[in-house]
Amino acid sequence: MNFENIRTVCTTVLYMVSSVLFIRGIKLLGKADTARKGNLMSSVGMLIAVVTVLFEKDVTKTVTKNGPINNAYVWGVAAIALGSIIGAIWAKKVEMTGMPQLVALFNGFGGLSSLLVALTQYMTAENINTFSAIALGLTVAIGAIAFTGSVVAWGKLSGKMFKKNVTIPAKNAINGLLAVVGLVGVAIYALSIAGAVDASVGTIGIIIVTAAYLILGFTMVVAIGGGDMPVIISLLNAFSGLAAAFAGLSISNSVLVVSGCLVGTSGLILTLIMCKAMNRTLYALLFSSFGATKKGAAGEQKEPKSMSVEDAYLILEAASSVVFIPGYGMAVAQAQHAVKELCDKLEANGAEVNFAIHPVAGRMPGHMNVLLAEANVPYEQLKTADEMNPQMSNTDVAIVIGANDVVNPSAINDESSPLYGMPIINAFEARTVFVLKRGKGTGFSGVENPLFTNDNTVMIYGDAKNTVAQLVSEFEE
Amino acid sequence: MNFENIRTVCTTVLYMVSSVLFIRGIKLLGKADTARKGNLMSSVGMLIAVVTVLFEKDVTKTVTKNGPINNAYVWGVAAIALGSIIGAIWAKKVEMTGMPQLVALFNGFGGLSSLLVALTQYMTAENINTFSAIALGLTVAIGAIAFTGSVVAWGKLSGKMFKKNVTIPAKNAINGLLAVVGLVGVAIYALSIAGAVDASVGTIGIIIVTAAYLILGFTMVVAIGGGDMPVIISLLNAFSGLAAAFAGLSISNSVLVVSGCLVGTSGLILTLIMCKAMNRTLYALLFSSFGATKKGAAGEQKEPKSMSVEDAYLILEAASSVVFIPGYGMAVAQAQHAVKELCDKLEANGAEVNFAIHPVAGRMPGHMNVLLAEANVPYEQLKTADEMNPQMSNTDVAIVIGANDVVNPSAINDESSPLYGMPIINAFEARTVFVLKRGKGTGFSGVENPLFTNDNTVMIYGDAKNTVAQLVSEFEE
Amino acid sequence: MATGEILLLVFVFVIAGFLGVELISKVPSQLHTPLMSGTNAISGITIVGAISATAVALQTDGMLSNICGFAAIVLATINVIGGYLVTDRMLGMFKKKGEDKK
Amino acid sequence: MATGEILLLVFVFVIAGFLGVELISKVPSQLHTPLMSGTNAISGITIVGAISATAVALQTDGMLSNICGFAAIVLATINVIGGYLVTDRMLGMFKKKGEDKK
Ligand SMILES: NC(=O)c1ccc[n+]([C@@H]2O[C@H](COP(=O)([O-])OP(=O)(O)OC[C@H]3O[C@@H](n4cnc5c(N)ncnc54)[C@H](OP(=O)(O)O)[C@@H]3O)[C@@H](O)[C@H]2O)c1
Ligand SMILES: NC(=O)c1ccc[n+]([C@@H]2O[C@H](COP(=O)([O-])OP(=O)(O)OC[C@H]3O[C@@H](n4cnc5c(N)ncnc54)[C@H](OP(=O)(O)O)[C@@H]3O)[C@@H](O)[C@H]2O)c1
Repeated sequence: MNFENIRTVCTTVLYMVSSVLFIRGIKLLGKADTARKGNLMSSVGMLIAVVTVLFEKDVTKTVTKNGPINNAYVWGVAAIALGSIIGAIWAKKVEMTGMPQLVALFNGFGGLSSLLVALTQYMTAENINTFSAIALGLTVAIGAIAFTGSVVAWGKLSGKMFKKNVTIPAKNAINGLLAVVGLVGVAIYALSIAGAVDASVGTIGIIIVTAAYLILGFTMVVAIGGGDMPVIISLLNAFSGLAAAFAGLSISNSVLVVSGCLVGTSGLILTLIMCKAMNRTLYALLFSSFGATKKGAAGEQKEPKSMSVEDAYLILEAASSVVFIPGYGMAVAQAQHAVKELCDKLEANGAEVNFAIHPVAGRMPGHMNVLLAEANVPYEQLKTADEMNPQMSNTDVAIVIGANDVVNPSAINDESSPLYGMPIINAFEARTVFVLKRGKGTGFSGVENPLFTNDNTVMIYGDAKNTVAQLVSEFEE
Repeated sequence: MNFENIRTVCTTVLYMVSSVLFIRGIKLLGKADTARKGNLMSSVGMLIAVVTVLFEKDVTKTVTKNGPINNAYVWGVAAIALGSIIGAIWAKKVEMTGMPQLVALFNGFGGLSSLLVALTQYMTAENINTFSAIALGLTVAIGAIAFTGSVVAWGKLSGKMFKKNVTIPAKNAINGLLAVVGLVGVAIYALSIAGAVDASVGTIGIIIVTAAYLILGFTMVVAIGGGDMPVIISLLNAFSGLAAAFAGLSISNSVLVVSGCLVGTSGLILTLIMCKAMNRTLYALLFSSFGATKKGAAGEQKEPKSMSVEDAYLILEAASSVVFIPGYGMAVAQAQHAVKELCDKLEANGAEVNFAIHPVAGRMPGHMNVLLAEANVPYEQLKTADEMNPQMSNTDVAIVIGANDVVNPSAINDESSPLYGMPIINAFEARTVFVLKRGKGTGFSGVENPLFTNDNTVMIYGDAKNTVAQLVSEFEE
Repeated sequence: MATGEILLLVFVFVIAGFLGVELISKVPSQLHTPLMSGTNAISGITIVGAISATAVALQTDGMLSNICGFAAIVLATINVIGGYLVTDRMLGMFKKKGEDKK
Repeated sequence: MATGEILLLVFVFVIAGFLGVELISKVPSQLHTPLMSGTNAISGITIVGAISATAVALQTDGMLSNICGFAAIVLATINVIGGYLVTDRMLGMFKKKGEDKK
């Protein structure tokens, strides 16, 4: 065995080790008590992979071939240092509520990076055969869609851009066309590599696919409602994994293929799991433009009863069991710390307090868990819908804080409702239901909520944080 | 692309398809309602793989190169026809109770086949480099151990051979020595291929590894009790999968690698699952020679009460809820059809009848399920321990039919018992417990069963089938 | 066989190993025996290796290797055919119950 | 790259795909977001591709490809470092609760 052979064996084995760490890492990430260890494990895998590539022939060769400045280590270390600083700062600074959009943005960077890798490889045009040309073209396509799609998702979630759902006429036709045109671009490029057409025509192919899929990412995501963004981010995450996998096929790197594909398919499954929790189909989410027809449910409407904070306090003081049902409004109002205080007061007052957490309350999966964790609510107080619903009828007061769709009883008893079939938290079964919200705003789905006009429901209007803070101070008096 | 390239692409794609079918097949095999479909799917995968290999270059070449008789198709078709006939006849003729030993035998054939593949490749000595030499040597080793081990297991289970547990002195030392010697043989062979030693020395290496591991399979399994054979078969099954995978590495065939490795690791996991259900560790099973010290539990002993069939009938007739708890004795007595009849009588008499099935009752996993299925007991009457135990205290009569260890209460309340910690069926909680057995024989573990001397327990001695048949005729009178 | 190819085969081996572990996670105990016999049939995939090894043997002199190869095919076929049929028979009985149920 | 090697890479791709599906089977809903962000960090593995593509680019003329490569490394690094840190922060909060519990 000569030196090059030994090098190949060593790098492949190291890539194998890092792939195994990714596999174990993802597995452990899926269980609550090992998740952190899993994340650590996969980061070690990443470190090994990065160190390994630094010993690959292509990289070491630049030291002897190029000058002291133009070698890959200088460029690589500089780029990694820059990227690490930016990434670390962002990760440290982000607020918990800003997580989803940051994940979207990171994901976009990953997609763009794969796109650039493919373009770099295209420009240097080394080691390209028909097969790797196809892989390269697909990397461009998927990387591009992941990039613009993620940026739009980020804009929507952070409220900075594209907030309004743009309705694109004949959306599916346009998107379909873009997808096909881009693939034609890939084919043209592959043909140019195969020698069937001229190299300059190949360049046009690459430009076509880049442009088409950059636009496609935009048009696809911009028409989807902000509340569906978590699912879309998960889908785009799968895409950026696939882009990495295709990049791996194109440069013939096994660790890219394995880990990219792992991310691709596990992301896809996660997307489907999320869809299911929201009673959506991925198909409908991507291809139908709902949201428009939903709003006008109505019929004659009773006026909901409302109550002052003082009166609510009197009821709360007498309650021996209280359930909080938080939703998106709690996140908007940043009320989680106030809620934790109120929870402490109630417990000091002798009441049993629980939180009923709906899987899709808020705007990202586990949103409520993250927020309440931040506010130090102990884990065992966070109950699932399945755990709490049977006890709901023995609950004195259910406090709905900025939740709406997840407590909408028409999901159970109104077949015509767009929410019908979604599992909900049966707040309506509690003896008294407090609903804390600012006004008559509907929830994410835009559907009216009959809970609000039930006899046992009282509204306490106002910003959730204020209302809860006032309740706390009533207890303090 | 030339013809050979196209051939490589096509065969690899077909192997990929068949690998995917194996993957899906194993997945579906693990779920009750899709298992049969999964088995079918994996058999289609096998068919595709076999057809594909017939178009490989090595195989097609024999047509032009060798005469009409000596070509691979003639030999292949003859061998496949012969094997199919033998396999099909055995599979059709076997009784349900003979399944475990047949599986063991088939598994041994698989191992032997991998061994022979490696030896054939060794004799033709084509395409061998150091790497494939190591893989070849390991194929020999694993194939050999799977072969003799399975044959011994078959002998024990069918009662034809090696029935008595042979206690080999210093068993672990001998086995360890054999394992190491065999691996030295592999190393010698690999060195001869690498050119470090002479080819004739390499031959000695192959002979050493073959002999050592053939013996190892024998000594390893012959010392293990017949009741542990299902676990051992599962382990040997994993081995024969691994042998196929190594054969694949040695002849560079991807479908062998994938499916062999799938069988290898899934078999290993299944082995561990089985061990857990029997409250064993794989380590203890392989390396310690238990069984010897267990028997002498004792202490002063009460005499169990016994009852005649007629008296038992009177109690049964008055019972409104009856639970059958079948065990190994029911299989020995082939009493399942009689039990089904009794069950029908009891139901006609207005009683609610259930079966409580312990996962390791009998001598193979799911043994009771298979037997009772054969006797047409409907699926929903077969309850697990978890389902039945809570209802046990409301049960009028629990009929223990040839079960012993799985109803031994010392698993719950006697920390010194070897069974301690194994989940059991809480027969002792029933108002009256009938125990149908022939005499004072202990169960598989050899541990005394305090259930038999409980106040609410009555023994009905005799062969289970006879006893049950007599009960049935009492009902008929 | 190129080094790169060998290494990739090993890679395939490793990943297939993890996949095997994941596939068998929660199997109900009554399926243990069919699962064992079903995967046992799959391990008869060595038939593919047996066929190609026999073909190679037939191109060389030496009757012994031919016979070894032939025997390997026969044995692997018994494993495959017998294994699938037995598994199917076993599962068929479970199935029958399922159908009775409906 | 030899045909055999390419095909094996595709094989690896397919099997890794199945493995990915199996790994994420029953994830509790509060882990969805950390899982998403954790796998997102893994998709930054493209950093490995970026480094080797940049190295190749540096050996050829043309500043554009060098800069593209450089940018690819930076972006992938942000994805990796940011992704792991954010995930760890999120999970850290769950962890704290776990520890409070004890
Ligand atoms: N979790 C996820 O992953 C995810 C992802 C995508 C979509 N979704 C969807 O999002 C919805 C989540 O349901 P949800 O019940 O949590 O929320 P929701 O149905 O969106 O309702 C939020 C409610 O909070 C109120 N609110 C807003 N700001 C507030 C503030 N500052 N103080 C008090 N109240 C405030 C709003 O009413 P006012 O305007 O009157 O105050 C609104 O009715 C579901 O339909 C789900 O399918 C979830
Ligand atoms: N299922 C598996 O995969 C598996 C595998 C390996 C080991 N095991 C072990 O096997 C044991 C299974 O427990 P088990 O309760 O089913 O059986 P068991 O503990 O082995 O007891 C069987 C009983 O049946 C009686 N018996 C034998 N022949 C009979 C006949 N013709 N008529 C009536 N009774 C008869 C015997 O007593 P008499 O001699 O007095 O009649 C004996 O006490 C467990 O210890 C388990 O760990 C199971």
